Amino acid sequence: MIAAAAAEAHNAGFPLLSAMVLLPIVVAAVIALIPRNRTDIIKVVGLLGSVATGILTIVALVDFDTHAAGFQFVTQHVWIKEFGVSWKLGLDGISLFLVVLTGVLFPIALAGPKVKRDVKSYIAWMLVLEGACLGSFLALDLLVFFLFFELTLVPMYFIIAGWGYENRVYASLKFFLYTLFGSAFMLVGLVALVFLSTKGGNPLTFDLVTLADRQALAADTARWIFLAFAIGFAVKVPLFPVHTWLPDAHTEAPTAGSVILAGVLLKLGTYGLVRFGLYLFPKASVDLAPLLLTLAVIGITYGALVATVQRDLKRLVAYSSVAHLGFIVLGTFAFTSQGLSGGILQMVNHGLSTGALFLLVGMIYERRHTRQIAELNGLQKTMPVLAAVFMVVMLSSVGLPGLNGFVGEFLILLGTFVTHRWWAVVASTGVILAAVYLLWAYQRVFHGEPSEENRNLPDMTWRERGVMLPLVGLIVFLGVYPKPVLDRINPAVEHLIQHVQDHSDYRQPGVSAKHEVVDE
Amino acid sequence: MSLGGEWYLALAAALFTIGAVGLLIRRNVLVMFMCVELMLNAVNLTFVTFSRMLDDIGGQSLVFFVLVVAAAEVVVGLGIIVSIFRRRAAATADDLHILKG
Amino acid sequence: MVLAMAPSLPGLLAAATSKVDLLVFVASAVIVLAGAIGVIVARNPVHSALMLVMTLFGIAVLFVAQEAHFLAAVQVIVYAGAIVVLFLFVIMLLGVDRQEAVDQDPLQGQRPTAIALGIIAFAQLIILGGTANWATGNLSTAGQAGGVGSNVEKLARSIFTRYLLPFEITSALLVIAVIGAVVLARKAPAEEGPV
Amino acid sequence: MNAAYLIPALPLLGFLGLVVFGKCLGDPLSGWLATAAIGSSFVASVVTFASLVGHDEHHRSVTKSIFTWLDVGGLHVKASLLVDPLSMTMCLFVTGVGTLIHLYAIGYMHGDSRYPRFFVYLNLFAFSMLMLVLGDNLLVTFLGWEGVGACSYLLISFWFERETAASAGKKAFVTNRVGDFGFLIATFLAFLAFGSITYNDMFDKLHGAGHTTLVAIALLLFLGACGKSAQLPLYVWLPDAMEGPTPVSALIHAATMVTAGVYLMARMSPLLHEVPTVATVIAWVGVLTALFAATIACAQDDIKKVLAYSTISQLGYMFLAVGSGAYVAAIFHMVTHAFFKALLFLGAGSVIHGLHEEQDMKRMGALRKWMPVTSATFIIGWLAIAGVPPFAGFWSKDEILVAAYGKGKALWLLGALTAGLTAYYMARQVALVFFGKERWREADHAGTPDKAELTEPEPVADDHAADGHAADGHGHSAEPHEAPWTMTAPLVVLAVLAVLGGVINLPFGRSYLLEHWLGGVGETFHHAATLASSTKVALGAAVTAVVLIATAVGFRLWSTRPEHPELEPVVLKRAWGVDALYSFIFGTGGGLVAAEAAAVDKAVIDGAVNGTGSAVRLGGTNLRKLQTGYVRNYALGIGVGAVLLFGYAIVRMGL
Amino acid sequence: MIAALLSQVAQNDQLPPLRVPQVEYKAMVPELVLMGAALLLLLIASLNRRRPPVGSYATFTAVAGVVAGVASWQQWRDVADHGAYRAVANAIVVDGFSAFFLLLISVTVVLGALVSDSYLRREELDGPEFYVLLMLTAAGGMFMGAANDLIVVFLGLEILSIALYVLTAFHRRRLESQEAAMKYFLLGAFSSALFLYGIALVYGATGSTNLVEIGAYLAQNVIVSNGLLLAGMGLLLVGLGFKVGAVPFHMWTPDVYQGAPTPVTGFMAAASKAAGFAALLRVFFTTFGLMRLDWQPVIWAVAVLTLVVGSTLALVQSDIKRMLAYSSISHAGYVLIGLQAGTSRGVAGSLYYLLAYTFMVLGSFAIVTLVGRRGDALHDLDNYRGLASRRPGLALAFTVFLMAQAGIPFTTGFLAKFYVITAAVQAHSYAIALIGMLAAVVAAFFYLRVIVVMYTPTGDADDDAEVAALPRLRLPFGTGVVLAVTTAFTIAFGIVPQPMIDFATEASRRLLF
Repeated sequence: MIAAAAAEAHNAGFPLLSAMVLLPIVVAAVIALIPRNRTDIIKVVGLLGSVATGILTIVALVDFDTHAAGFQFVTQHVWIKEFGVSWKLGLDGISLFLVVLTGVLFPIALAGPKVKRDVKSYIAWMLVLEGACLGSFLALDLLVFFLFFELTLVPMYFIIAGWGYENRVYASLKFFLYTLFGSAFMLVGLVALVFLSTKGGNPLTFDLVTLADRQALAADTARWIFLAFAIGFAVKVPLFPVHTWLPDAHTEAPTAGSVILAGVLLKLGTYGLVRFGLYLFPKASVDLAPLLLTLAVIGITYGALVATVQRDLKRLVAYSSVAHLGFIVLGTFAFTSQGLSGGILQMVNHGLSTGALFLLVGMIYERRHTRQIAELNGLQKTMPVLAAVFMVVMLSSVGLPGLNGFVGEFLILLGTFVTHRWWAVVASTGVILAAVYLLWAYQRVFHGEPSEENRNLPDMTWRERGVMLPLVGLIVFLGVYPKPVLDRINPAVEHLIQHVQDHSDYRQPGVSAKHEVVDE
Repeated sequence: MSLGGEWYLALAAALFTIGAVGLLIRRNVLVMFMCVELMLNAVNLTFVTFSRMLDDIGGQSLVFFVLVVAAAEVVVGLGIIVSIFRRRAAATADDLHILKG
Repeated sequence: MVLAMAPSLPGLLAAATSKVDLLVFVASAVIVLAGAIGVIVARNPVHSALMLVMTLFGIAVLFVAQEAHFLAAVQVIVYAGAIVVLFLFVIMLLGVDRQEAVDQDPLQGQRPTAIALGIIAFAQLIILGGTANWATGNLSTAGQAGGVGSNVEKLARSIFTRYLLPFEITSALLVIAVIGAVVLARKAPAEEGPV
Repeated sequence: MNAAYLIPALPLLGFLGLVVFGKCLGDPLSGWLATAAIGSSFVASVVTFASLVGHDEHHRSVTKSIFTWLDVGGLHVKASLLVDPLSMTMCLFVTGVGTLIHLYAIGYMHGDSRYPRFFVYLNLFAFSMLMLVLGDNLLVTFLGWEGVGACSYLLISFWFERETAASAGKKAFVTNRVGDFGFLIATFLAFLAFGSITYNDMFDKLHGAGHTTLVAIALLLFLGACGKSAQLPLYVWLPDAMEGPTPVSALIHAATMVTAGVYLMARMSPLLHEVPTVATVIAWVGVLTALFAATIACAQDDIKKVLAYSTISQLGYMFLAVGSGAYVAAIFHMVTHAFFKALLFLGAGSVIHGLHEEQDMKRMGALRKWMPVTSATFIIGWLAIAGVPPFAGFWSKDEILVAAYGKGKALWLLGALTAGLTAYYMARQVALVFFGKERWREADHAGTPDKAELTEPEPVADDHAADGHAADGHGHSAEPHEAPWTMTAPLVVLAVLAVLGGVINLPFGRSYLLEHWLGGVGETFHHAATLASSTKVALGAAVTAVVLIATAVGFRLWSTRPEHPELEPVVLKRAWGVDALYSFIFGTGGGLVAAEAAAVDKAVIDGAVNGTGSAVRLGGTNLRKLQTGYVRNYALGIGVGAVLLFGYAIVRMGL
Repeated sequence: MIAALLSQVAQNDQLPPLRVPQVEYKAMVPELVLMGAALLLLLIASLNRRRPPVGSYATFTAVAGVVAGVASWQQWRDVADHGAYRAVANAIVVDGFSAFFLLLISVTVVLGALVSDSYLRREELDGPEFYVLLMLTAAGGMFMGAANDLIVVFLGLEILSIALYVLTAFHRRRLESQEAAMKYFLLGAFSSALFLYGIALVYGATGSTNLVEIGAYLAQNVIVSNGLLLAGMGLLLVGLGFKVGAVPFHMWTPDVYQGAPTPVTGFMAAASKAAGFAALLRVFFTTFGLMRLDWQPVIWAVAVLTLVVGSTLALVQSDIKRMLAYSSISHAGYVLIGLQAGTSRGVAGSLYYLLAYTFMVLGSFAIVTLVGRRGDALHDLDNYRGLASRRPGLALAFTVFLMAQAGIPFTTGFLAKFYVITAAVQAHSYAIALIGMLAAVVAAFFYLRVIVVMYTPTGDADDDAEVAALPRLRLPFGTGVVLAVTTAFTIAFGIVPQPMIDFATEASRRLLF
């Protein structure tokens, strides 16, 4: 813990992280002042704003000290004295790539799908959403995190409700209320944690690191509070059985909304589990790991099964997210370096590949105005480039070695196998099922002879290819050479696992220490 | 003077509950309003009784204020009743239920 | 139990008076309750108003019985003299002295519930008061009610010292009542116009 | 030695080049580029091979590291190549046969609308296959393993307009994934047991691990191998894979990819050596698959289906060899099989091509007059696979059966029976296709209206395309014709190899070339000949007799008359109904489970959510009824509240 | 009887000389300002025969409100510098708590007057009486906030209520207005009778109505059998619970809020609730503070009921005013959570909640006033359809208020909920904290529903035509100011919460016991 405090380097210079959070929000405010009918200016300003934010995240990536386990670029200002809340932001290996992912995905989402109606509000909301997402990933204060965590709901809600499809009102409400339901538990748990941590004259604080180091809670209390947190995050992830908002939200959201929802927002849940679940409640999370692992495994297989029979392409991808995020949770609660690193890597991977999938589905929808699998066929013949890109992204999602999805899944399963063998075995069947539903969907949509309506659709435009290129590039790069990413994730993960070991009786099994690993 | 204050208090309680019940069962707003007066009188009786029992003049002073309040209430209340009855003659309390749900 | 007893009076006289007191109490209690029940069962609001007067008088008697002479007078003057007259005036003004069908209540279950509630509440009050020995508070916080000095003066002293502020702000109440009466009695400017 | 890097790199470069420039290059330049890529890879393999030969026999295992792939916790995985005799043998025949098939495809695919893309896939496949072979750890092998699976998927469904092709591709991928599941779990177990998944590290620590663990790892890897190499019970995808273009069938589903399982088992030979029970399992699965597939092959009418089942059967032999500890024999048979099976497939492709997409053998016959090169080479292939001495197949099969005899006599017996069946069904095929009457002239095509109606742009890769007789709707009236040189040249080369392939491991004196060569891999490759020479000769003779009789019987039966319903029982035509069973269990059953899960998701899980919403709303609606609008009701509410408070006071006082 | 009276007058010489208490006028400057201004306005208006310039009454009232506010602020500073004190024979108290409420109610007067101005002219109801009543009722509320005696509480409550009955009935052409006034009056009278009876019982049990004396009595004596006191407290709770709209004494709220003229509703929702809570908090937290174990379970139950009933019933409304009425009920539940905690932090949370709520609810009703148009009738959810396309600014402001009420971060609404939740958690009342948050989820649903409607264009052609036929909504200056102030407050102090949190916290700390 001392190491962590020492590693918490205070960069006195430019408040990079605050700038990252505030820049998009400020740009959104600027956009609000531009007259409604100047959509050209609005688009340029919006895109520039998100690109600039993206560049800031890249700057953080470049400046990041690879070998440090603690938080970097930390800024701290007292915000609400009464509650010991401060505006504290920081970056470590766990959040680094999620931040970069956010920085990369938003420009893509803004540049990619076209929006017809009320461009101004749309772009402003997207930028607010970007700021809120970055704020959630960077916050090192529980309340600040919670605020941003909740704030993400508002722009997303408006984006779904304002620019979504037929059933958008239902879907957006469900999304909003469901998440709010989860956060209700989380907020109570959060406050309870903070107050119970003041035992023994400790000052009231919402500071993550301080609270994590204090570990002042009795074991069973910690379990309850952990559960409260877990409910909040499980809804966001979403974990079985609180996942049903996801298909609706994804299906009805506009393309960019789905991309961000899948790419970034869902990660808030898994990130939260790592950052707050494991870090704040090491013992409780070890104790309750079987529960979460079980739910994760159910999510993996169940999500895949349900995805198989979906008739709507977006819905299918949405259920695939349920399965994929199950993997991430699995890795998180495996409590091994591999599992956790894999989980974090997989958050990025899923963001890229599912984001790309949604973009592609959006492109299909823009052309064909339907997402019903039954109405689509033979698209590979009409749109060979799109089909090829879809194939690459799909194979990444299936977990084909050489593409990013595999690395994450492999590490997760391996890491889980080390500590929770049978969960890993069952989860591995998810790998088979993923192939079933995705390939079947691909076959139905792209294979076969195109029917009349599907015959004369234009292939991807150059703009669309430009949008997909960075995604596909990253998908391949991370699959072939994930080392730079893993090198940055690992120190933080090792540190976290050490933290868990310090505060619980859990010990990460040393591999090859046991000679007989299968029960006789 | 030896008669226990509890008798007076019990009587006041009875009067109070009768007033309350009256308010609940009558439909004529004027009568309902009279029932409120009954309740206020029960309170007055209570105050005066406590005043005697505690040998404290304060209780009687309070009755004084209750009287003022009752008077003001009556003025405004009857004003409201009048203004309503001007538009809907002979309305009972039950006739006023546009606002509900 | 703290029971206020006039300490200056001899016990014999007290015993004699208590019989009178009991008589007065019982009589006025009967009047009060009868009047109250009359108010709530009379079909005609005019009858109700008259019954109310009866109760008010009964209360005034009980005030006297408890040495609250000034209040007894005010009670009669203000209530019987002003309030009930106002009631009757409004009844006559509006011509609502029609009989109300009190045989049954159009609201399902309202009446039995109300009556049951009344009985329960009364019983509860008696239980609570009885077990609590009724008055348990400090004696003579605002000054003695009995003993030396006239009731009026004691009351006046209390009102102008301890209860000065409440007394003053009742003025606001009266202003409101006046303005309210004016506002409410005024005809709507466009009453005949479309609403 | 550094040429080793080039072996996978060249096809990769070819792949990348074709992805970018394929469209510009077009038909046939892109084909030539691809062929050049794999051809030069073959050259690189030869160079590497040569330098490896130059090494001392005990230092013929070299690891070539490229970069660190994964390094998390205790897991260190490098992307590195293991160059040793085994991998080089594989490389040589993969690139060699691959080059020939690429060349063949230049002609075969000519005129296809997605010509460049085909070669993109082919090169990617070659790269993946080489990574599989060259990988120095389980994960890199797995990369190639899945890569070839994906390419196989892409290539099988290359003509995706045809639903059957699309389905077949998917089936191949998914079935393979089942096997991959085993591979993956085995990898985890290996990591747990050895702390490493690099082959050499694993084998160094073999004795440290518990027996059960080893058994589990071996079995799970074998599950993977079953998937990839189409063994019972995961063989079902291979016959369907024939939906792909014929060069694909030849390359992937005969010569190279399907042998990956055998390769893996050979690679894991030190492990298998430790767990003889698993070896026995492998042997039995192998021989049963061989027999099972052979029976089915006897009753198939589709020219490629016969070959597909035959492939399964031959792969079964290889596993029999592996299970019997005769790894060299397995590799030997793998190589010879690559020669003659590729030859047969390409020949079949040539036939199909010559007959304008006719695949039904019952509609062929007497083609030897029209397609002399094809028929000559095909007959050589037939003799080779049947095991007629001295063709290549004879030597390798003989070695396997000898080894099987050593392992168990029942294995031998079944193996010999299978050899007889093989000879029989191949004779049947040759007789139906190249001999007998010219049935393709017969006018009735009522039986196959579907085929005629296919709007599929089949490869019209012939010189006659210009005069339009192939373009007029696949007319059966058209005369069969011989294929262009790019197609026949590989046939000839492969025919030569099918004849002479046996020389690489002739069982005479000191000439066990392959065995000596592979001995460099490890001790397990030194197959101790426990049997007396005389026994071997006797066994060989017995099998040869069976083969010859079966060949003669088969040829005689089928060259005279194309219909022998009694010899083609429905159960065999339907492949013992396994496909139907699987389709029922996993298709219908799985579909039902999935549909049920979706229904539960909608009704129960989401229903609970929406139900909660409705319940709250219902509660609101009901509570709303309390808000009647009657002021007296409201007063009653207040009264009730007051009475409840009194009640609380009473309770609180303890009354 | 008269003879008896006269005979008593005769013996007055034995009493000690009369000592009239010192009247500290500075202790009640805000109240006096408002009452004085009311009388002054009445006087000027009745003397002045000509029609005054447009908006002069409202301006006058707003200025009076500002002066009262400044005076309250002065009191706040005074308390901060010199400490709290009691004044006028201990009838009222000047402490941080009272100054807080005085300031809050001054704000409601200013904002209420500004909103009412255009409304009254629109509805042709303009005149001084409305503003006189507004100021007087506010003064009543202030007395409740500063009261140190139950009878002062009662009188303040009556001043507040009786004036509000009249204001409710003020729109003479709306039948709903009359009905609402009638219901409000009958129930108000009923509940004040109960409240009064409660005072009587408490008086009997403790011998005083002075809050401090009651507290002192309870501190010095242990009543073995305190049934009467408990009953009295219960009845006090009934009366004050009625005022703040706590379940089950809430039933008037929706009807009256819906029926009353919309600016009055806004004022009522803000000022009347604030005053009710001022008294409730002071009486229960300080005076009956020692009996916290007795009342905490009751407040718990009432708070939970209030939360649940408020939010579930709001869910099924289609009339915006009625919906906001139920939502204000559920807000009362949150304030009660703070009280239930029974700690200083809890009171601070309740105060902060009221502060945030006041601005949100005033802003909301200001918008409802506008959208209601002439006749004050267009309050159906459908009347808000497509508001965003017609008046984007208005829609955005309403969105802010609704989101804030739903407890969305970076608004005061979130911090308000957060504050009371922390208080509850600190007092280990986890269940109520959780129920509160879950009720917020339900509540979010109906706020969002309004937002959805505003941002959804009218699909129906008939509706479109109907809407188009209406003149474009004009934003009067006064209402504009109100919206600007309330929106700015809601967002600015959501982002920079420290000043207002300090305000509420200090107010709770400077609460005189």
